[in-house]
Amino acid sequence: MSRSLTRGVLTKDEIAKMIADDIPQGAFVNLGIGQPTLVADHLDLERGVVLHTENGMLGMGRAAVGDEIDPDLVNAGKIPVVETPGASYFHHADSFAMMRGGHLDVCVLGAFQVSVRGDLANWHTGAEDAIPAVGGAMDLAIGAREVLVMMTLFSRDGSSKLVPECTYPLTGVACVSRVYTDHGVFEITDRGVRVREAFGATVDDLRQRTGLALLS
Amino acid sequence: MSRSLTRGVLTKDEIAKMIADDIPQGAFVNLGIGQPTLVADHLDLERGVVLHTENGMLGMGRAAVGDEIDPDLVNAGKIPVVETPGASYFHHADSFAMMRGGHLDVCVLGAFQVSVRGDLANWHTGAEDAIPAVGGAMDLAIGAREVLVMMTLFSRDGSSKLVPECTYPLTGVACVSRVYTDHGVFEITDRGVRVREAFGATVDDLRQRTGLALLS
Amino acid sequence: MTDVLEGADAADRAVADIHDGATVLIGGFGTAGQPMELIDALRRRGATDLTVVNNNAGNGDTGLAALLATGRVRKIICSVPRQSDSWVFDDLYRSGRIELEVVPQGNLAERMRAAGAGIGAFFSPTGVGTPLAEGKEQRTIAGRDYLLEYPIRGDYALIKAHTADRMGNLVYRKTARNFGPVMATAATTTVAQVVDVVRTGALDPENVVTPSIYVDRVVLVPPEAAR
Amino acid sequence: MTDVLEGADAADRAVADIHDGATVLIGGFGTAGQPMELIDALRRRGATDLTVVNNNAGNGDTGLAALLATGRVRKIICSVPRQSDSWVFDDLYRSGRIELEVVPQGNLAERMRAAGAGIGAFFSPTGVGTPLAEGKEQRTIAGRDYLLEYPIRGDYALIKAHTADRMGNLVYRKTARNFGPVMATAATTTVAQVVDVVRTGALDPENVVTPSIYVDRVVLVPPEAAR
Repeated sequence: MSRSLTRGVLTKDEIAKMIADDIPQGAFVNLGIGQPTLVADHLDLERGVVLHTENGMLGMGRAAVGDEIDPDLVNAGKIPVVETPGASYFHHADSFAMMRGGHLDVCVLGAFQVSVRGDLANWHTGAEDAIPAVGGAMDLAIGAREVLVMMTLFSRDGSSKLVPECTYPLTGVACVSRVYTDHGVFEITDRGVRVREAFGATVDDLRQRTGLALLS
Repeated sequence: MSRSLTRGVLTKDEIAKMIADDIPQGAFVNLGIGQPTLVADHLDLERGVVLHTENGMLGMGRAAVGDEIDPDLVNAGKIPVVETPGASYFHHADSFAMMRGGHLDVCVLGAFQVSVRGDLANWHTGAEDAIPAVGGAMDLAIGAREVLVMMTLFSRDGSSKLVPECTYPLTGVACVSRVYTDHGVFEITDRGVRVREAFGATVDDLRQRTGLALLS
Repeated sequence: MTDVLEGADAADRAVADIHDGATVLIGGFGTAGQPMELIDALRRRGATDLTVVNNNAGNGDTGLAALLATGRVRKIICSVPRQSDSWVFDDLYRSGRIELEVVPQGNLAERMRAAGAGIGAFFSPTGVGTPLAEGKEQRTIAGRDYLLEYPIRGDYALIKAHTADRMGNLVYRKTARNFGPVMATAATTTVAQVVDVVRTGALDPENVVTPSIYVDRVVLVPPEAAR
Repeated sequence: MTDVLEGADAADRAVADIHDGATVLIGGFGTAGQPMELIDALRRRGATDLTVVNNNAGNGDTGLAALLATGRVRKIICSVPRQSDSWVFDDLYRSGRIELEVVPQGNLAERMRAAGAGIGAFFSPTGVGTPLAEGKEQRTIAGRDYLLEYPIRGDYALIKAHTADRMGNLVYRKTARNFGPVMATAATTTVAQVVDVVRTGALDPENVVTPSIYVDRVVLVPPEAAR
């Protein structure tokens, strides 16, 4: 239960690169707001991955710089982006129909907590005075064929964010299939959570630290 | 109960012209298949009436002739038509959303029967061996703000098509607001059917012949 | 990723995996937007026990009518089966060799839209108080009556667009657009025949009607090859 | 028929009949597609007891935030109220001076689409098992759980498009399209501010995004007049 185990072994960028490498050729992908947007920097566009943004676009490109910045062309985080060849624009109902209809292959979301059965909590801390903001998270959680989570394994107080049951309000039920963290990659399976990779720790270390009966 | 009363006083074209004259300036209008399409010939396009066709177009023009004929540009009756300035195309779900969402001001439909409370029967004779074909009739019946019917007042066997209760299977319930026939124009009101105009007959003649307590 | 198929056997290759028992959504309103070459290829494919969704039930002796004539369509879901030239269907129906589900045209379109949009069911204003309401759940919402309608999903959609780019983005032409964009969203596998394929980037992103995500296979049928 | 309003007071004239207690759908995702001049005109109009539907609850001190600051908005329906610069809303909310309905963004869009399309209610896959499911009717359909969602209608929609023709057909620009086309269908009266008005016939009918039937008033706000 050392401090070094709480501090991540992998950087955010290294996690993002790992996720990018796992995204299949030609996949249609939505990257949530915040950390998951880092995944875009590591995607090899030669592999034909197409990015969806909830505010009505397929074929979103990288962040815009200089003269490229156009206030009418932004991503879900309201950051100016560029358009790639073969892009298309559509309105919000069509954009969420695409998402909710199961047409996106992958989405990558941040999380406060993920439960061992894949429940996701990422929209609300549950604090009494918090103002809730849900955005498109619940739609993505139930809509994408595969929901990947990118997060630190431990919160600042040292508690595991991979939990037996989420204590934060849920975003979606049994929707997460894989969790990428600074300490390891976890597969949510019907039989339990399997450690696909561990970084700077043994599976036993991770079992002890998370308190979960992780499969190896 | 003379033969001359069964035969209409007004021609189809005269009925169509009467309907056209009643359509308000700038109205969005759908003309059903068959006789109602005649109304288009009498619409003064200067009055800004815009025609909708269920197969995905606003701003439909007249029937196409000669080189204008384009198999990709047809009306609901699959007749080639032309496009007017300010036209737009959209897909079938959007076209029927427009209809069902109450955005069309007027539609004009043919009918087998209309009841005194405005029930419409125009899709199925009820015959055992008939193959039913409903098309967009039920959507139009409930969707347009005002449903006008264009029909002969009497069927070939001499019976009134304006009836106390429809005996044919219904297309829509209490949806018709006005009925244009070769013998008169009838308003469906909360208090009953009012004769707005009678042609070549008195209101009493029409009462006797239809068997209805028509208001004058 | 969208496959772009060209050549004389492109349509046949595009439908080669359509299996017995499949539900196939077929675009078109009359002949406008009807994917004739894909329907012919499906007929040659020989899959049986099919359910076909189309606005009509075939006209004359070609296209969908020719497919029906093979007896390999178990059921048709449409809004206008009977027309002056629907003799193939009429004969099959009257002799009890095809099952028919008549659906108001707006429900037909909206039920496929629901399938594509992940909607479980919806309360539709159409058909209340008519024979087509039989067996359906009815509910009064805000003083108006509605019927509960369920999605229509396809295993395949066969549609006709005008131009595709190499990624599979589609634009249509005039009223030939009709059911194509909706069916493309409602099927597991969507095959679009087009008269032209252009390089990726040649279509204005503002004007794409069916985004590439909905298109699995594009079949080039140049105008000279079409009947 | 669409009115095309021009001149310095065009925005004010366009919102002059918005009444106390009205529900106003306001387009935009952040500032993209936000009809700033129409919102400012609505603020000047002074109607009270408003319900506003927008993806957000105002940013900084301008636009929607300035409208909220007047205290004339009774309730806001949105998906993302709190942001780093939503201090106006945050203060109103924490002091109990504004009612909030948080709606998942997909339900927000689909509920307005339903209003425009005549759908009475629909079973949505979003939010099942979450706190936002509370009080909602839940149903399992074909093995999946859904929540029943109802339409959101507006008395007015204030949206921003790019170009209108004289009939009121609209095209948008890039991701500024967002909620505009959906809100236009869901309101009794739709007001669109645009940067350009062209003659009827100048827009390609294939590329019109919002057909004129959904647009009641067009307000020309040339680029030099916009902030």
